[in-house]
Amino acid sequence: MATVEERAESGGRRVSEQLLKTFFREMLLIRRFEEKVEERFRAGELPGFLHVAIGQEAVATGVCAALERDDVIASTHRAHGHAIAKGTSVERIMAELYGKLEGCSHGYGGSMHLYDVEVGNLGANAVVAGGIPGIVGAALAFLMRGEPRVAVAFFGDGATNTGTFHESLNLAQLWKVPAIFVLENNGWAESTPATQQLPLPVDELARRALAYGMKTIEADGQDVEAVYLAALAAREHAAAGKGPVLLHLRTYRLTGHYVGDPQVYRDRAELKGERETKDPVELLRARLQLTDEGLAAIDAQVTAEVEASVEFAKAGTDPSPEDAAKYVYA
Amino acid sequence: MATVEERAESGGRRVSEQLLKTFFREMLLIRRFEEKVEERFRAGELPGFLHVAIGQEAVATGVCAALERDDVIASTHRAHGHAIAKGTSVERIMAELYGKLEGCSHGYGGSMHLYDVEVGNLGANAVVAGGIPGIVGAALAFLMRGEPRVAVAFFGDGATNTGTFHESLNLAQLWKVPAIFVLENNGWAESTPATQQLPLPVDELARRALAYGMKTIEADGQDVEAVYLAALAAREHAAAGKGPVLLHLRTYRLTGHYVGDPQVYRDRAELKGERETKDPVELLRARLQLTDEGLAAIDAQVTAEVEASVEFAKAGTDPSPEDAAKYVYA
Amino acid sequence: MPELTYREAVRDALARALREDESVFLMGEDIAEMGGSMAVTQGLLAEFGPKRIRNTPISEIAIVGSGIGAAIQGMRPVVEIMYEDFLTLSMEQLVNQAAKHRTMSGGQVTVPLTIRTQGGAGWSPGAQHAQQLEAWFVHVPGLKVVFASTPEDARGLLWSSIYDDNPVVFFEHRTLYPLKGDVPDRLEPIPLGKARVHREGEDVTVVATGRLVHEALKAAEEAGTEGISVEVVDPRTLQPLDEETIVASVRKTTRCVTAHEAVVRGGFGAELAAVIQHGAFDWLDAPIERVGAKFAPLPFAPAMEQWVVPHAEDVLEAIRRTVARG
Amino acid sequence: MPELTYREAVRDALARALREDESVFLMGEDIAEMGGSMAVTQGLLAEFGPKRIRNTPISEIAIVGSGIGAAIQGMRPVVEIMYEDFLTLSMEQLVNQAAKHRTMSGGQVTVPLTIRTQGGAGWSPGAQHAQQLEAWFVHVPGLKVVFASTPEDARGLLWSSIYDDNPVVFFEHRTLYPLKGDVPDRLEPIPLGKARVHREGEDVTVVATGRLVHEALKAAEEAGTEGISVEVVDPRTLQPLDEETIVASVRKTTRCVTAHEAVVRGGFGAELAAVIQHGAFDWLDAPIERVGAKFAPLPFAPAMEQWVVPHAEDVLEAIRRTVARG
Ligand SMILES: Cc1ncc(C[n+]2csc(CCOP(=O)(O)OP(=O)(O)O)c2C)c(N)n1
Ligand SMILES: Cc1ncc(C[n+]2csc(CCOP(=O)(O)OP(=O)(O)O)c2C)c(N)n1
Ligand SMILES: [Mg+2]
Ligand SMILES: [Mg+2]
Repeated sequence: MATVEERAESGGRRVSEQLLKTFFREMLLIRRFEEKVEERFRAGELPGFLHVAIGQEAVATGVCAALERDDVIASTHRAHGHAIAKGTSVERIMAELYGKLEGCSHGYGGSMHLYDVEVGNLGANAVVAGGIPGIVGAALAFLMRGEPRVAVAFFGDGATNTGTFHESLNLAQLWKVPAIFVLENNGWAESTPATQQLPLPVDELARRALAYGMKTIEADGQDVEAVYLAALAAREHAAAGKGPVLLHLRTYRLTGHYVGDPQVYRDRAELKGERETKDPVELLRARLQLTDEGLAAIDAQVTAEVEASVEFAKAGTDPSPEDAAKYVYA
Repeated sequence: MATVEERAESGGRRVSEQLLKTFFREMLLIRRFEEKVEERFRAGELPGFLHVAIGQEAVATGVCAALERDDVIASTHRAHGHAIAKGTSVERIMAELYGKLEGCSHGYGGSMHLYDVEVGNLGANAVVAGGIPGIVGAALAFLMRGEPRVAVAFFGDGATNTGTFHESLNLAQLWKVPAIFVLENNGWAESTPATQQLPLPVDELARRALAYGMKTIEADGQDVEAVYLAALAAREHAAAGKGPVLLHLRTYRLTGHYVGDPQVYRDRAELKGERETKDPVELLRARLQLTDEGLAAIDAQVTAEVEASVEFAKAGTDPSPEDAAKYVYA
Repeated sequence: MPELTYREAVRDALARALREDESVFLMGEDIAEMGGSMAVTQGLLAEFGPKRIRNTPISEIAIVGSGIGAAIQGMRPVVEIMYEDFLTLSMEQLVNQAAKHRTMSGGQVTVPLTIRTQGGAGWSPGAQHAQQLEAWFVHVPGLKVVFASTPEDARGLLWSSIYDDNPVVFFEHRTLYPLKGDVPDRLEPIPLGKARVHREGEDVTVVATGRLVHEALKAAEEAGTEGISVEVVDPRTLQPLDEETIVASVRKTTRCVTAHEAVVRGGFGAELAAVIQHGAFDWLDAPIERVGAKFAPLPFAPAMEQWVVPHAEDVLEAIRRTVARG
Repeated sequence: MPELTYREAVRDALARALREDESVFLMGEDIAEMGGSMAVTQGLLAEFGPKRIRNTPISEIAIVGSGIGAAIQGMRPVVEIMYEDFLTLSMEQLVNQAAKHRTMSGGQVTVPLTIRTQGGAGWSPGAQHAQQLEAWFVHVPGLKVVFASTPEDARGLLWSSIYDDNPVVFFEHRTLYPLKGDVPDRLEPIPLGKARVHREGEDVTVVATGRLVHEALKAAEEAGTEGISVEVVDPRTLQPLDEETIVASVRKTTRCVTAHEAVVRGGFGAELAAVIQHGAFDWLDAPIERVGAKFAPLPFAPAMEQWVVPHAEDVLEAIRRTVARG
C-alpha cells in the first residue's frame, strides 16, 4: 500500500521513480517470500495446499497500492501477494503457513485462509469465487453508512465461470455498490487452459462485464505502473458512487498451479518464453535500470526479511489441540 | 408444433396465412385453457401453485412450431402454454392439474412439473432456472451421438440473474452444443420490476449473451410470426453445429404472477395499457382480419376442447396414497 | 396479552429490530412492495423504505453471500430465502463461508447474519416447494439452527437470532403463518438453546419440531383419552440443542417419540434418537419411535401428498406402539 | 489376484465402463490432461479422447446439471466434483432435479448419473477442503449414496453405481487413494445396498464408513489384545441401507459403536444409532457410542486438525466405554 505522500508525489497520475522503486521492493519481497515457501514445502516443513503467484506480483502490488487502509479486500487460494501488499507482515504470514498462533489467522487458516482484518484483509478463500459475494455485501454496508470506502475482490479467469461470480457482479451493478472486481487473468484454471474453460478469447475476458453494463478498466497485469493507475481510476469511479468496476488485468502464472505441480499439461517452450518475457519483476528492474549492485542491495534486504520470517515462524507457538473448538461460535 | 408440410407451405421464411391461422387457434386454445384454470382455481377445485402465461402465448406457439418432434424442451413454473404447444393434449394437462393418474405427469407433478417425454417435454421446473443446465446436457448428448436434434430451455428475465443461468450458457457456448435458450422477457420477476432486478435496460437483456460470445436472435414476443421465424433461424443455427443461440423475446405478462395475485405492486393504468395494446391473441386476430363469426367458430372449438378437458380431468382416477413411493427409484 | 398470528409475530420482531437499530436491514426476493411471498414483510417497505427493505434479483448465492459481507462489516442483515428448497443454491456461502469465517480467521471475524426461510407441505406445492431441510444445517459447526412453532416463540427466537453474533438459519413453517397465539406486549428475547415443554406428562415424551409440535399436541390430547399421559417438548433451537431438558424428560417418562415433517431417514429425529438413547439408556422402556415424512419426493396429488407427510394420527400410533412395549 | 490401489481401482472401473459402453463419459474439472486433482483419471484422456474425458470450466452447477440432462437422454455420465465441499454449489441440481425428476414425472424420466467426489482431513487442507458431507444426501429420497473404503469395494461399487438407473453420489476418501488391496481380475459388480462384514466378533459391533473402517479395524485388533472381540461392519451403501445385516450384527454382539470422519452431530452415525436402537432394543447391553469429528470447522494447524477428526484410539475408547457398561 503506497502512502498518501508517495501517491501525491506521483502527481496523481504519473508514477514517480521513487514509488516505482517502492513497488519493486514489494514485488521482490513477494517473489522471495514465495520462493521460500516453495523451498520450505520441498523441505517438508509446510503442511496444507500451497499456491504461489510467481509472475503475478504486479497485480497484488499495483492494486493494493491504489487502496486506502480502510478499504477491504477478499483474496483467493493464491493469496500471499495480496496479503503482503495489503499490509500484513511476512512474519505473520509465514507464521500462518507454519500453523502458529502468531500467524495472521492464528494458525486456523493456513495459506488458503490468510486473514488480517486490521489491515482490511477479509480473508483468502479456498473456494473459487467464494469471497466475491461477501465483497458485494461489504461494499453495500459502506454505501448504506455513507463511508468513503471501497471493497475489492480478487479472483481469476477460472472464477468467471462460476454462478457465484455472475450473481455477485450482477447485484453489485444493480445496486451500484463501491466495489472493484479484480480479474487476475492468467489464462489457466489449474491445468485447464483458457481455450478449454472460456467461451471468449482469453484477452477479451473483460466482455464478461457487458452482461451487467458494468464499467471495465483494463491494464497489462505485468506492468505495475499500469496496474496501479488503472486501480486508482477504478477506485475513483467506485468511491464516487458511480458503481462498481471490473478491473481486467492480463497476467501470467510462471509456475505450477500448486507448489509441487509437475505441470504435465503445459508446453515447456511456451512456459520458458513467458518466463523470459513476462516476468513483472524483471520488467520493472529493466525499466528502473537497476544496476546489479542496486538490485543486490534490495534483494539482500528482502531476502533477510524473508529469512527472518522463517525464524519467526519456527519460533512461534503451536496451538493446543483443544483450541480447535475455540471459535466455533462468537 | 407445425407440421413439416405447413412449414413448407410457408415457403421456408414467409409464413402462410394458413399457418398463421393454425397459430391463432393454438394461442386461443392456450388462452382459454388458462382462463379455465383461473376459473377452476377460484372455484376451489385446483390445488397447488398456478401461474398462467396470459399475454405470452405467441412465445410458446411460435417457438414450439419451429421445433421438430424429436427436439426437447424444458419449461418453467409458467408452463401450460409450452406444454400445449409442444404437443401434449389439454386433456392430459388439465388432468394433471387435478392430480389424476391420466395427467401428463400421472398426478405426481402438477402445474409446475408438467412432463411429457414422448413429445419432448422434459418437464416444467418450479425452481427458477432449474431446468436450464439439463438442456445443456441433453444438447450435449445429441452432439456426442450426432443426432440432428436441438434442446430448448424456456426461462424468464428473472432467471437471468441466477448463477444457474450463467454456468449453463457459458458451458453451452464453450462446447457449442445445439441448444436454444429462450429468454421470455416479460419484465417482471413476481412483484419485482425490471428496474429492481436487472442492471440492464429491460429491452436490452440480450446483452447477457455478450459475456459468452453467444449468438443472439431477437424478436417481438407478441408477434407470433416474428417469434416463429426467429426460432426457425435459431434452430437452423444450433442444428448446423454453429453453437447455441440466445433467443430474446420481449413479452408481456398481462395478469398476476400467480393465479390469485392481487398485484398490489403494479400500476393499474400501465397494466390496462398493456392489455389493450400488447395482447398477442388480439394482435393476431387483427392481422388475420378475422370476422366475429370466424373468431366465434374457432373460439367455440377451442372452448369445447377446454371444457372437455375439465370433464376428462374430473372423471380421471385419483392415485392411491401409497403410489407416492412408486417412483422414488427406477 | 395481545393475540398475534405466527406471521405477525415474525413481522413484529423484524419491525422492532428495524426500528431500534440502524444496522438491521432486510434483503430478499419480493419482500418489498409485495411484502414477501408469504406476506410476512407486508408494510415494512412503507415504514422503513427501500434502502432497508431491499428487493433482490433471483440470486440466492448473492443474497446470502452479500448478507455475510455486510454482517462482517457490522450490520445485522436479515435475509430471506423464499422457500427453503432454494437454500440448496446458497449452501456454499452458508456452509463454507458463513459458518467458517470465524474459525478460519482465528476469531477475527464474526458473522451476525440471520437467514429466514420457510417450507412445508400442504395444499400441494409439489416436490420442489415443500422440503424440510433443517437437519443438514445441524451438521455444520458454526451455524445455529432455529425452528419456531408458535407465535410467541417465533418472535422471541427471531429477535435473539438477529442479535446473536453467529449466522442463524431460522426456519418457519408455511402452514403455521395463520396460527394465532398470545404474545406479550413487551418483547422477551427467548435464549437460543432452550427447549420448551409444551405439555407435561408421565408415560411418553414426544420431541417435536415445527408443524409437528401441533400434531403432537393433538395426539397427546387423544392419547389422554386412552389413559396415556404424554409430555410434548419442542427443542425450538436445533443447534445448540438443549439435550438436558430433552434427556431429563425421557428419563422421567421412559418412552420417546420424535416427530418432524422432514423425511425420517437422516432427519433431525435421528440425532434426537442418538442423543436420547445415549443419555437415557438405562431409563428407556421401549425403543424410540421416529415420526416423519415417508421416503419419497413429495408428489402433487393431495392423496399422495397427505400420505407422505405425518399427521397427528401418525404421532398417536407411534405413542401407542411405544407404550405397547413391555 | 492382482493388487490395486484404491485410486487404481476407481480408475479401473471407469476405464472398463468407458471401454465397454459408448454411453459412458466423464466430465469434471482438470480430469483430462492433469488426470484429476487426485490423479484418479490419469491416462484416460489418452485412451478415450477429449470427447469422452471432458475438462469443464469451474461450474459445479452446470457440471451436475448437464450430467442430469445427458443422463435423461440415455447417456451414463460420470461427473467429478473435485472436493465434496464444492457439492455445496451443486445441491440444487442434485436435490431438486436429479433426485426428483423421476417422481415428478410420474416415472417417465430416469437419471442414470454418477457423481464422484472425495474429501477428508489429513495434511491440513483447511476448513473448506475437508468436509465429509455424506449425511446430507442420505436425507434426500431419490438419491443413492455410496462410500467405498477398500480398493475392491471401490471398483465393484462404482461399477454398480454407473449402471444403476438412479443418481448415485459416490464418495471417496482422499487419504485412501494410496491404499492397496487385492482386487479380482474379473470385475464383480457389488450390489448397492449390501453391507460388508470386515471382521467377525462377539462383544461389540463397530459400524464404520470410509477412512474409519480402517481405524476401526486397527482398534478391533487392539481391543482383541484386551480380550474384547470386535465385529466391524461397513455399510458401503449408505442409502439404501442394509439395515438387516447391521441390526443382526448388533443383536449378536449386544453393543455398538458407530464411526465416521464426519462431524458427529447430525452425521450418518445418528441415523445408524436410530435404526439400531430400534431394531436391537431388546438386545442392547449399552448405549450406542458415536465416534466422529468434533463440532468445529477443521482448523489448519496439524495439532488442532488431528484433535478434531477421529482416529483408531477414539474408536478403541468408545469400544471400551461400551464394554464397561453393565
Ligand atoms: C468452487 C471450486 N471449484 C474448484 C476448486 C478447485 N480449484 C482451486 S483453484 C482452481 C483454479 C482457479 O482458476 P482461476 O480462478 O483462474 O485462479 P488461478 O488459480 O489461475 O489463480 C480450481 C479449479 C475450488 N477451489 N473451488
Ligand atoms: C431459485 C428460485 N428462487 C425463487 C423462486 C420463486 N419464484 C418463482 S417464479 C419467480 C419469478 C421468476 O421470474 P422470471 O424468471 O422472469 O419468470 P416469470 O415469472 O416472469 O415468467 C420467483 C422469484 C423460485 N421458484 N426459484
Ligand atoms: Mg487463472
Ligand atoms: Mg419475468
